[in-house]
Amino acid sequence: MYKKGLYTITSNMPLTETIYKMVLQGDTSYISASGQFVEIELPNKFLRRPFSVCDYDDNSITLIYKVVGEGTQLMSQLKIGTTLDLLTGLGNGFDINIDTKQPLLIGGGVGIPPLYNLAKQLIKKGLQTTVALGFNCAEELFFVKEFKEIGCKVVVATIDGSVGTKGYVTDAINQNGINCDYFFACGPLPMLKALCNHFTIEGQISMEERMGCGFGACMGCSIQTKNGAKRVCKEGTVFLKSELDL
Amino acid sequence: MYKKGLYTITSNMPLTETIYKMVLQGDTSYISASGQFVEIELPNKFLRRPFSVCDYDDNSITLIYKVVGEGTQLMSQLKIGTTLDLLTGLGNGFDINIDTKQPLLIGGGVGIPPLYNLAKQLIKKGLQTTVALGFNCAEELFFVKEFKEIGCKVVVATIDGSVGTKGYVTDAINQNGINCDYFFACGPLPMLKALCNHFTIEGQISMEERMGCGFGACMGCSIQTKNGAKRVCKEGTVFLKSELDL
Amino acid sequence: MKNEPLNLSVNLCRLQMDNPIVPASGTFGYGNEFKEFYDINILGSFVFKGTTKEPRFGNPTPRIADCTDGMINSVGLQNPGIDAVINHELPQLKTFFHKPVIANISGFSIDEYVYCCAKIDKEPQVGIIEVNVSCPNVKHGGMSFGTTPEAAAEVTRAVKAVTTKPVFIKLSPNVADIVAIAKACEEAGADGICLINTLLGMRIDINTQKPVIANVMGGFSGPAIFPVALRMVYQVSQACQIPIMGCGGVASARDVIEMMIAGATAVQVGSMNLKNPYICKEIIEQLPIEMQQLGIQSLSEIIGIAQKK
Amino acid sequence: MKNEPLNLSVNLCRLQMDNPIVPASGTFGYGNEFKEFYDINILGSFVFKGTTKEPRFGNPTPRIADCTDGMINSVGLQNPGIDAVINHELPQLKTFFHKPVIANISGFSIDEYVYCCAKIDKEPQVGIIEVNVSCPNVKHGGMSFGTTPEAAAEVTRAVKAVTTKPVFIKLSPNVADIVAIAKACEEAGADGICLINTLLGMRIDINTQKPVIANVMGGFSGPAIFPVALRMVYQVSQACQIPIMGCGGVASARDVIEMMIAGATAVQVGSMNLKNPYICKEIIEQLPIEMQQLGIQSLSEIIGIAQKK
Ligand SMILES: Cc1cc2nc3c(=O)[nH]c(=O)nc-3n(C[C@H](O)[C@H](O)[C@H](O)COP(=O)(O)OP(=O)(O)OC[C@H]3O[C@@H](n4cnc5c(N)ncnc54)[C@H](O)[C@@H]3O)c2cc1C
Ligand SMILES: Cc1cc2nc3c(=O)[nH]c(=O)nc-3n(C[C@H](O)[C@H](O)[C@H](O)COP(=O)(O)OP(=O)(O)OC[C@H]3O[C@@H](n4cnc5c(N)ncnc54)[C@H](O)[C@@H]3O)c2cc1C
Ligand SMILES: Cc1cc2nc3c(=O)[nH]c(=O)nc-3n(C[C@H](O)[C@H](O)[C@H](O)COP(=O)(O)O)c2cc1C
Ligand SMILES: Cc1cc2nc3c(=O)[nH]c(=O)nc-3n(C[C@H](O)[C@H](O)[C@H](O)COP(=O)(O)O)c2cc1C
Ligand code: FES
Ligand code: FES
Repeated sequence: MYKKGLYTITSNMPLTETIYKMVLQGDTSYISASGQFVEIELPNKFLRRPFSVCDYDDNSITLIYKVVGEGTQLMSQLKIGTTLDLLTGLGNGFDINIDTKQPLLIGGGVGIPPLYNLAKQLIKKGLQTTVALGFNCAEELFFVKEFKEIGCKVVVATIDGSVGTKGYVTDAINQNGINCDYFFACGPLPMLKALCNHFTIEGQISMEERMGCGFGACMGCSIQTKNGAKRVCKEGTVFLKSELDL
Repeated sequence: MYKKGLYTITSNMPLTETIYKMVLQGDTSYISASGQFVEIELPNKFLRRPFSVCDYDDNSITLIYKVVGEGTQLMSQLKIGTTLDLLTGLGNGFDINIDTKQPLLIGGGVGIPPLYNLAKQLIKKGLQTTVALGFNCAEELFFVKEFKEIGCKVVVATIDGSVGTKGYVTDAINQNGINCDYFFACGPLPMLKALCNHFTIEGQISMEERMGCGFGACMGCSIQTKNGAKRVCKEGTVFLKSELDL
Repeated sequence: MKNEPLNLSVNLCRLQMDNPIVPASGTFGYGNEFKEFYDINILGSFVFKGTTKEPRFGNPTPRIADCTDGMINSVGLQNPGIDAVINHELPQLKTFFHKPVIANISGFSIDEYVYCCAKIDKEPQVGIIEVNVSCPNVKHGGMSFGTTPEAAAEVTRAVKAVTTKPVFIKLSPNVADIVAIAKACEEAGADGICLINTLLGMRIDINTQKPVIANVMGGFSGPAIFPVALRMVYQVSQACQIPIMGCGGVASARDVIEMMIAGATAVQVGSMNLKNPYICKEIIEQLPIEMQQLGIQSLSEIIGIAQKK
Repeated sequence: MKNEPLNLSVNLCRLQMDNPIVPASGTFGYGNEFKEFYDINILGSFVFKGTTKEPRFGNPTPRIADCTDGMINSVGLQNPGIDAVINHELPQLKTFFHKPVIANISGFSIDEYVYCCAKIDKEPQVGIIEVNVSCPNVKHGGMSFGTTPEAAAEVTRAVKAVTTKPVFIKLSPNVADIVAIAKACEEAGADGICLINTLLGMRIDINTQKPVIANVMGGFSGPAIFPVALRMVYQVSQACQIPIMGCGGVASARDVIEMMIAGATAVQVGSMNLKNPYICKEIIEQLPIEMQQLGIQSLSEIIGIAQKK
């Protein structure tokens, strides 16, 4: 079920030069799973902008966003106390009722945020949870500490080698000899493709597409899967690796 | 000379059910005559909205406006402290360097506001100034007291006769046997036409037209005069009676 | 104002509607998504997603772009095909929507239009058939039929020959003379005209210096296009006798009233459903308030009243 | 990014301009009003108000209406006539504007276009002649010449025969196939194309139930029409070799860059001048900042670059 509501910004601050963290206060009762997303209405923008829920509790939502265009630029300038109109409860989210003992969470760039609440949930289930994070360089690192603090093992890859393994997140997984029996991933398409090639095990992959509505009405966000056309916003954003055709 | 600038609302309150008074703080140095107007940029409206300057001093502008559509509706809801973008110094304004001993100021409805500062100026010049105001009914009366307080003789006409003379403002002028040697007028077109027929003396008439720019660029507001096409916003808004062809 | 209750109902061909509000094709799916937001039985009706003979995935992604007060889509008629609509979507719809629905049919040939319209005509819940001759997204698709009076008339005649329900032809605004095309449809037997589909538009991503839409151009819709839609509704309503569904940029109850004064009997709301899923509900709730303020007793009184002034 | 200074200049036919920013015809008068706001010599150039053989008052008022992110005008080519422009406006302009200006010429017959263009061609300060075959406001006026390839070509040929300066033909967007018309102009000898004039639009006052504009319909312009203008610039720039002045809805330096990537050599700014008289100055100041961010060294590099991607 979806919910449209007003939310108040209680915090909005940079984590890196281009990546910001925003905390919003309001009704979170329609958020039913980690990995769901919200659609934010921004002043003077026609379409809402989609962002993954990084974390949430009874009355707050945490988002992490990168400034890439006019909308996110505008978001970065919003002051505490500003009210925003959000659709919440969008997307299926990650399914954690699966058979795994050693899950691996793999995130690249702004694909990392939705993994945070997921990691919390998995740790709460008592699972030994590893997180592999990919960045471009040391300056762009964020949330490494946060994942560690909730009890995850964290490995990092940077393209320029300035932190962790030099190269891609798959390189970090290899180099650190990570064992896992299931994976969850979100990030840029090339990373997701590499993962599909890398792993024989099953996993859940959160996809991105440019969206019109975010709740299944416009068919803007469709992708072809092995089971036919699927709307990323509705049948996804999370798909089984075995279902995808990347 | 024109000036675009930011102004802060210091007061915004109803005078009647549909008529509001707004005071704005900011640079007034480009306002050079009574009867000039400003163009206000409103959120989510493309074109600016024109309003006569009712009164002004070194750092404030008073406007009186009637709620007639979406723009003025929006204005009526603006809170103290809100910042608005204004063009000021628009229109030629009334010329008070004329030969008159007994000027008569005639205003109808929201044509009344620009006469207020004019009355102040004429009184300052020591002239015996009469003001004739036309309204629909008692409930719509405004600024009668204010004109009296600055030393004007005030006569009132209402269409329904609930205050003053029943009928038009010309009826009030007749009934009160007002003597005058020059007039200044602003109001609805039928009133202005009636005045042109009524008076043999010369006068200055402030005209209204739907405006695009307010500063002479778009030719949206032109009228035909005895001296050819004139832009209300630029060659006007104030024209000599003898020049007009109403 | 008399003390009678305000009357929002309108009669669209043989369809008596509680109010003129109709979500537009392609922005309301087959109704499923919106029933999660509100009870869609409050609507006058709704138009379901453009349907073709075969299932279609549509165009490559990205196929959505944002604009100043509008958007561009090049979805390209993604739909499960007419058989799946009849066998799967309509039976499901019946369970939560209890009014006649408007079927939107697209095609790549006269035969396809005929095939789909004949099939959908047999569905009891379909109250009106809307024939889209205007979608600009499909190569050799709708566009060609909607840009000349002859082609539009040909589709109309062919479809009318195989249907019993009222047929509305939905026209493209990307033409020099909308009146000529609408008149051709009327003469060919159309029961009504829907105006307008999307304008052809484009955006470029200044970072990548490439078109935002994979297909380069797409259909431009939303509040930005309202003055163009209103103009065409007014023009066609002056020239034709058949009823018009107005569509294009409608975002408020005031817009609905403006469209009706221009000549629309019903008013479709498209892109705004994507921005605000509650928009049609909000408009239906706001309409009586605006009517009261404007002294309108019955909405059907104001249809095309601008022509008479 | 290299450490060379950013280069904003563009070459439009034989006109070397400091930057591509050109206020559009009808929104900048003959320059007088704007010199009170800023030194207009910072502009690339500007296009003066559409000028006809005889003085014109234009259409009845009201002739302006407000829209969502745009406006409608039916000024109807008010102007003092070609002789007054030459004898009064241009001599005055010379005193405060020291660059070539672009002359906008309208007409009601081929003869009138020829007459005015031949006259204005002799004015030393006129750098380019822009022929408006698209104004939708004048009955039997520009519109007819801009809606068929044949008529547009005829005007072009006739004007080119009597002029020595570069001639741009300014086209109407209210057509099904802008490319055919642009190509016809190119083949007839046009030196460039200006895209676009206003869309035909309309608004109704829901209180009076009458059209807001006395003339019922008018030209719709402003940020709302940007995606349509951009699309046409892109289409024509793919099909033609001659340079394009992009126009329609431009409101920011980013819009200017987007228009240029689509294929415009210079970019006109129209309605936004009325809302914000400083807009062109602000855009010219913002351009280097955006170029820096986007890694653009020289604006002329990006003209039509979307075609190559
Ligand atoms: C399900 C989902 C979850 C997302 N979660 C996050 C997140 O947690 N953090 C984060 O930083 N970003 C996230 N994104 C990407 C984010 O939505 C875009 O970066 C943002 O919309 C860009 O807006 P803009 O106005 O700054 O850019 P512009 O380029 O000006 O946007 C123009 C249009 O493109 C759309 N758009 C642009 N990029 C994307 C994109 N990558 N995906 C979808 N639409 C896009 C916008 O919605 C808008 O309609 C997510 C995207 C999706 C689909
Ligand atoms: C020089 C001048 C001075 C004015 N002074 C005052 C004043 O002191 N107090 C006051 O209450 N009103 C005044 N008006 C009228 C005022 O500008 C309009 O009532 C107001 O713009 C309506 O805006 P809206 O959005 O509420 O109405 P809408 O009808 O929604 O406006 C739509 C469009 O029409 C224009 N418009 C509507 N009515 C008028 C009008 N009568 N004149 C010009 N444009 C109009 C608006 O600018 C806008 O572009 C003045 C008008 C002019 C031209
Ligand atoms: C995402 C999207 C998909 C659309 N799909 C269709 C369609 O399948 N068939 C059709 O006739 N019109 C389609 N349209 C056009 C709309 O029905 C409507 O005519 C147009 O968007 C203008 O209305 P608006 O401005 O209210 O959106 C679509 C529009 C959008 C935005
Ligand atoms: C008030 C007004 C008057 C105009 N007059 C003319 C004109 O005389 N000649 C002309 O070719 N275009 C004229 N135009 C069209 C503009 O030059 C421009 O092509 C159009 O407005 C689109 O650009 P914009 O969206 O930036 O305004 C006029 C536009 C407006 C708003
Ligand atoms: S974004 Fe509209 S269906 Fe997915
Ligand atoms: S309003 Fe533009 S010239 Fe007067």
